[in-house]
Amino acid sequence: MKLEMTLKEVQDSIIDEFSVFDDWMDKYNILIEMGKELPMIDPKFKVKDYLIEGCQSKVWLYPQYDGKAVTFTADSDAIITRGIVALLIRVLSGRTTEEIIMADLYFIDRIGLRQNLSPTRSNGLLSMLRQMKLYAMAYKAQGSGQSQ
Amino acid sequence: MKLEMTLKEVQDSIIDEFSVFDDWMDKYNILIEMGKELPMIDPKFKVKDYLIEGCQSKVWLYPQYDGKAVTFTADSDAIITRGIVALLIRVLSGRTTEEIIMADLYFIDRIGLRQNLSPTRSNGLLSMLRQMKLYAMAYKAQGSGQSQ
Amino acid sequence: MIDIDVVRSDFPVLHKKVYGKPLVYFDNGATTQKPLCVLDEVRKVYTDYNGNVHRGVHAMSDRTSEAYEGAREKVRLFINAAKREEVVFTSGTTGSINAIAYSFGERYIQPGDEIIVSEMEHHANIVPWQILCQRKGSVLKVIPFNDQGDLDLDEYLKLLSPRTRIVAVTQVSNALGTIVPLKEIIGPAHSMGIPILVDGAQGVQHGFTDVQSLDCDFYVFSGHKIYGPTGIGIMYGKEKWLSELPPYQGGGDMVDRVTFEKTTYNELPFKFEAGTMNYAGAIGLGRALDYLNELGRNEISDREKTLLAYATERLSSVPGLRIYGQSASKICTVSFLLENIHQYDTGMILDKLGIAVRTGTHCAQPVMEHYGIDGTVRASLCFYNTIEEIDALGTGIEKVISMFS
Amino acid sequence: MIDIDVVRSDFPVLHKKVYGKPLVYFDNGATTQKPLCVLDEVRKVYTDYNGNVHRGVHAMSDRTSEAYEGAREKVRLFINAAKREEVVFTSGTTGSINAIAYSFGERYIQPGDEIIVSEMEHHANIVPWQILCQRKGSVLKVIPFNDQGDLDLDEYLKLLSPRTRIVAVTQVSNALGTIVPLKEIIGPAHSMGIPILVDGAQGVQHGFTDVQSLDCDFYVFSGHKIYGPTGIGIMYGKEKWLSELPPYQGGGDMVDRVTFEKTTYNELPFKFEAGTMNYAGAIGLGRALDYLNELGRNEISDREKTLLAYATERLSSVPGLRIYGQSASKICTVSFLLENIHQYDTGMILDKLGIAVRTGTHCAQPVMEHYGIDGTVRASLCFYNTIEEIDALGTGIEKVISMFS
Ligand SMILES: Cc1ncc(COP(=O)(O)O)c(C=O)c1O
Ligand SMILES: Cc1ncc(COP(=O)(O)O)c(C=O)c1O
Repeated sequence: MKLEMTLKEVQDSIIDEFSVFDDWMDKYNILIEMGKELPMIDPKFKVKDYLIEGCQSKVWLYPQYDGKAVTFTADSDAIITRGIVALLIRVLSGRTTEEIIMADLYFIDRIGLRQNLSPTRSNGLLSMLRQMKLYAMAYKAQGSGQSQ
Repeated sequence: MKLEMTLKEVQDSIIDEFSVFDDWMDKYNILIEMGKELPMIDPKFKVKDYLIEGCQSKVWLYPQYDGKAVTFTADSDAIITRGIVALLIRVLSGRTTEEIIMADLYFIDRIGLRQNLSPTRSNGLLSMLRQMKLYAMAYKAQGSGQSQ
Repeated sequence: MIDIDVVRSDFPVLHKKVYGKPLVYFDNGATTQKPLCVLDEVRKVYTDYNGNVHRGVHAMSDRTSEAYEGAREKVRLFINAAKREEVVFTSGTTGSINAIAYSFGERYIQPGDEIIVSEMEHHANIVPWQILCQRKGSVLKVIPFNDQGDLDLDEYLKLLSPRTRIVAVTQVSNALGTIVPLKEIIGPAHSMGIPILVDGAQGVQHGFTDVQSLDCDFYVFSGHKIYGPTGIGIMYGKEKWLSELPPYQGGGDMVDRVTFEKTTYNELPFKFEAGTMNYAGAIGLGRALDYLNELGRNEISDREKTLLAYATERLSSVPGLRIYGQSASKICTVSFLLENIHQYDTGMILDKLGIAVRTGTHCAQPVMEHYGIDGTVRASLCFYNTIEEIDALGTGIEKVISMFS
Repeated sequence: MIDIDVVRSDFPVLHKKVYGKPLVYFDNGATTQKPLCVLDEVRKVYTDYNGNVHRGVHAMSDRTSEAYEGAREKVRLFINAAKREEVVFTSGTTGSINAIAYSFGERYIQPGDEIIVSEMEHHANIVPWQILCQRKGSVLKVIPFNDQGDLDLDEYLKLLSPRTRIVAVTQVSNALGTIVPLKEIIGPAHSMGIPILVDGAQGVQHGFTDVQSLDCDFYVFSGHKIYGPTGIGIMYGKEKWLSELPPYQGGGDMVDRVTFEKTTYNELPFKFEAGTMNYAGAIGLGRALDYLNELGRNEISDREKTLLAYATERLSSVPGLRIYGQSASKICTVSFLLENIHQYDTGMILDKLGIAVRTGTHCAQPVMEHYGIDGTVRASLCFYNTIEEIDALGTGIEKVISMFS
């Protein structure tokens, strides 16, 4: 799978989309819209194995690897969280393990979601991001293991 | 033993003696003088049984009871403490158990030694006073025990 | 009567804006705001006389010790403890309960002994007892509550047994707001000689606690939830217990003599105050209690009752809103969920409207399990909140509903 | 170079008078004074954004959490810990050592096992181990020191045995001022696989502590002795230890899931931070560390060396004055006695001259026993003290001698 936009381009386009709103309520309205539109995860993956710990709301994240790129599907019981998940998927899904591992997600700060990144327990964003990177690392290790 | 002054009179005379000095150093100089003059306790009573706990300096206090009045002799390894002990003895020694138990030693506050009365561990004054009252209570209980 | 404008001017933080909106602070159950007099008092400790307590012969140490012991006396009076020896400063409710669970456990708990807590406890009054049970092989028994949010006292009586060593219950449920009928818990236990620990973290700030008339054996609370600073708490214990219990922590000032062969302990309350205490925090807490007395504890209680009644009425009028905790006897905390809207979504949007509520399990997961839910939205009010703020919450909730439907 | 007038203006309390005399504060070993920036920072927490850490989805909780975690990062950098997970906030040194003694003991200590401390420890680093020994049937071994005030390292090597489970030593003796050669303690223990706890209460504020280069396993200190508020302290532990140890206290936020059947714990460092932490204190401590960095840690250390040299020289010139603790490697603390004058008498008179020193055993009774004395007078200086203040102490001591002779 070849993505049309670079990591930078997709982040910049998200920043653009959010930048038209000064008001927090409007920003959350888009998040809610994004959350509603997130393609559902296959219900059979909504199980403990794919549940991410450390979120106030439940998040299930299911990764797939075709040897080149990692794709993610996900779901959450809270809609705003689904919106955040949708953003992360839009940015990271379909990228190479290398890209995911190295990704610097500056858009989070720029659209005003930084508060969700502090190392506290009620936040889900950091746990999700960490989990995505962990999957990428695992696939990469697998890959290099196979090639030995 | 009949004392010439009431508890009030002796306290007031101490307050008078201290009132001529505004300066703390002068007050402590009298305490030191009083400490030097304190009649020594019989060395055989300078033992653990008569040691008062909870003082930064060691204080030994020896009580005697003749059925009417309690007399105290005492010593300390620190001279200022001896001075304070001397004051307490001047006020309380030779009084009845009742007088000692009920004594309100307002002179302590008035001559500026109140800081020594806070319920902290480094203070000796409170422990000494408590111990004197405890002895008086014990003698009183003994007395009423005998008269039954 | 409380003059609300005057009172609110004592709390500068209440006038802040959040996301450009006036702050509505409804998370008082998590921590309360501090009046200026408390902040001034703490600052004064450090700018005027700070010296380590109990440790010097110098004037600054003396003055600090005096202020610290003065704070202890204020706490004693506030909860009407019989003696200052019974009032121990700790780091908070959690520190107090852990200390009691440890010390009581070391002294009295044998394998097979039973400890009773309730289903509506905060984790702070569950986990220390679980740790003790694990260490000593004792067993935890749980008083259930009904859907309205009241403890089942009949079940409680059945749990009491000759193996019961202590009952640890909350005064007020932080998740449901229920005020527990403590006398009905304490009486039956005492008639069997069983001591009671009361977790006052959510109770002490809302009304009158008289430990002597309650006759509880231990009572604990946190300074930061009663308008005082963080890092200070209280462990009240009857002298007969505290003098029996071994110390929880070792260190400076809690000892009488230390040699490598044998160490003897200091008298109460110092036996339980190892090391340098948070004396500035204690002095600040003392000032907070003064403040409450100055406002009037009756006045505070009356105002909070009015707020509860109004909040309950206003929120009940919102379609699809369910209140968790409907006991007849409650503090002014309202826990709720909106139909088909996750508590986190509700909280996030209210936050963006400037309204601070707490969402989640409120460190009371067994309460959530009872109802089969993941969490609630909790609005916990106190005397400095207003009717207008409750209206803002109502409007905010309606906005949430419109956004997610 | 430190501009002493500027520095002193940061500490308003230093300009106070005591009994009408200018204050000379030489009790920094007991607790240090706080710069205004620390007081301002703590006040700002409460006036600007206070919300309970980690517990809400609302802006105030977020901002407080951010400041709290920012303080953790400042501590991490100050002691050069490898990871933030290794930096745990506690109530103070005493709290930290008790936590480690308990948790380490539960996990690793069996009857007959040995724990090594030194003869110059503060009670905070003796009593928790004695309590552990009593609970677990283990044995306390003691590294002696010589009359100069240096640990006997040959004896130390003889104490190390296959039964040794941990060595707990101070970085600096609070009673003698000795700086302990930690590398010579840590090397031999590590070569036998034995972990080391370093009590940094008197060390961290006087120089550079790099826990990675020291390679100690645990490092603890108190905020109030390093220009921060009371009620906050640090427990550093290597991740490999902290992840193995069971939690010390149970409560909110240190758990992952709580049910009455089974409770699982949160990740590091939260596993060791039960309940509401003293977050305002932590944020204040962070600001204190900033302040020290702004002054320059080299500059502070240089100034303190100058003060020590001058104080030692000045006091040595007083006839009949004996200094206890004459190690070649010392912080700027001078413990002494005057011939035939009780330390309490000396301290009381110095106090009336406005000079705050500490008298007594300094919570280090074994040190006093070593010399066969009841206590000493201790002048503990720090960077904000001056040569003139040392002169005032010298003159004061001469006055004491004249009064008691
Ligand atoms: C070497 C040493 N360890 C531990 C402590 C105890 O510190 P805290 O009282 O702050 O817990 C002190 C403080 O006096 C100390 O000097
Ligand atoms: C009922 C109850 N108990 C205990 C606690 C714990 O208090 P702290 O976190 O101050 O130790 C709380 C605070 O949330 C509470 O509500």
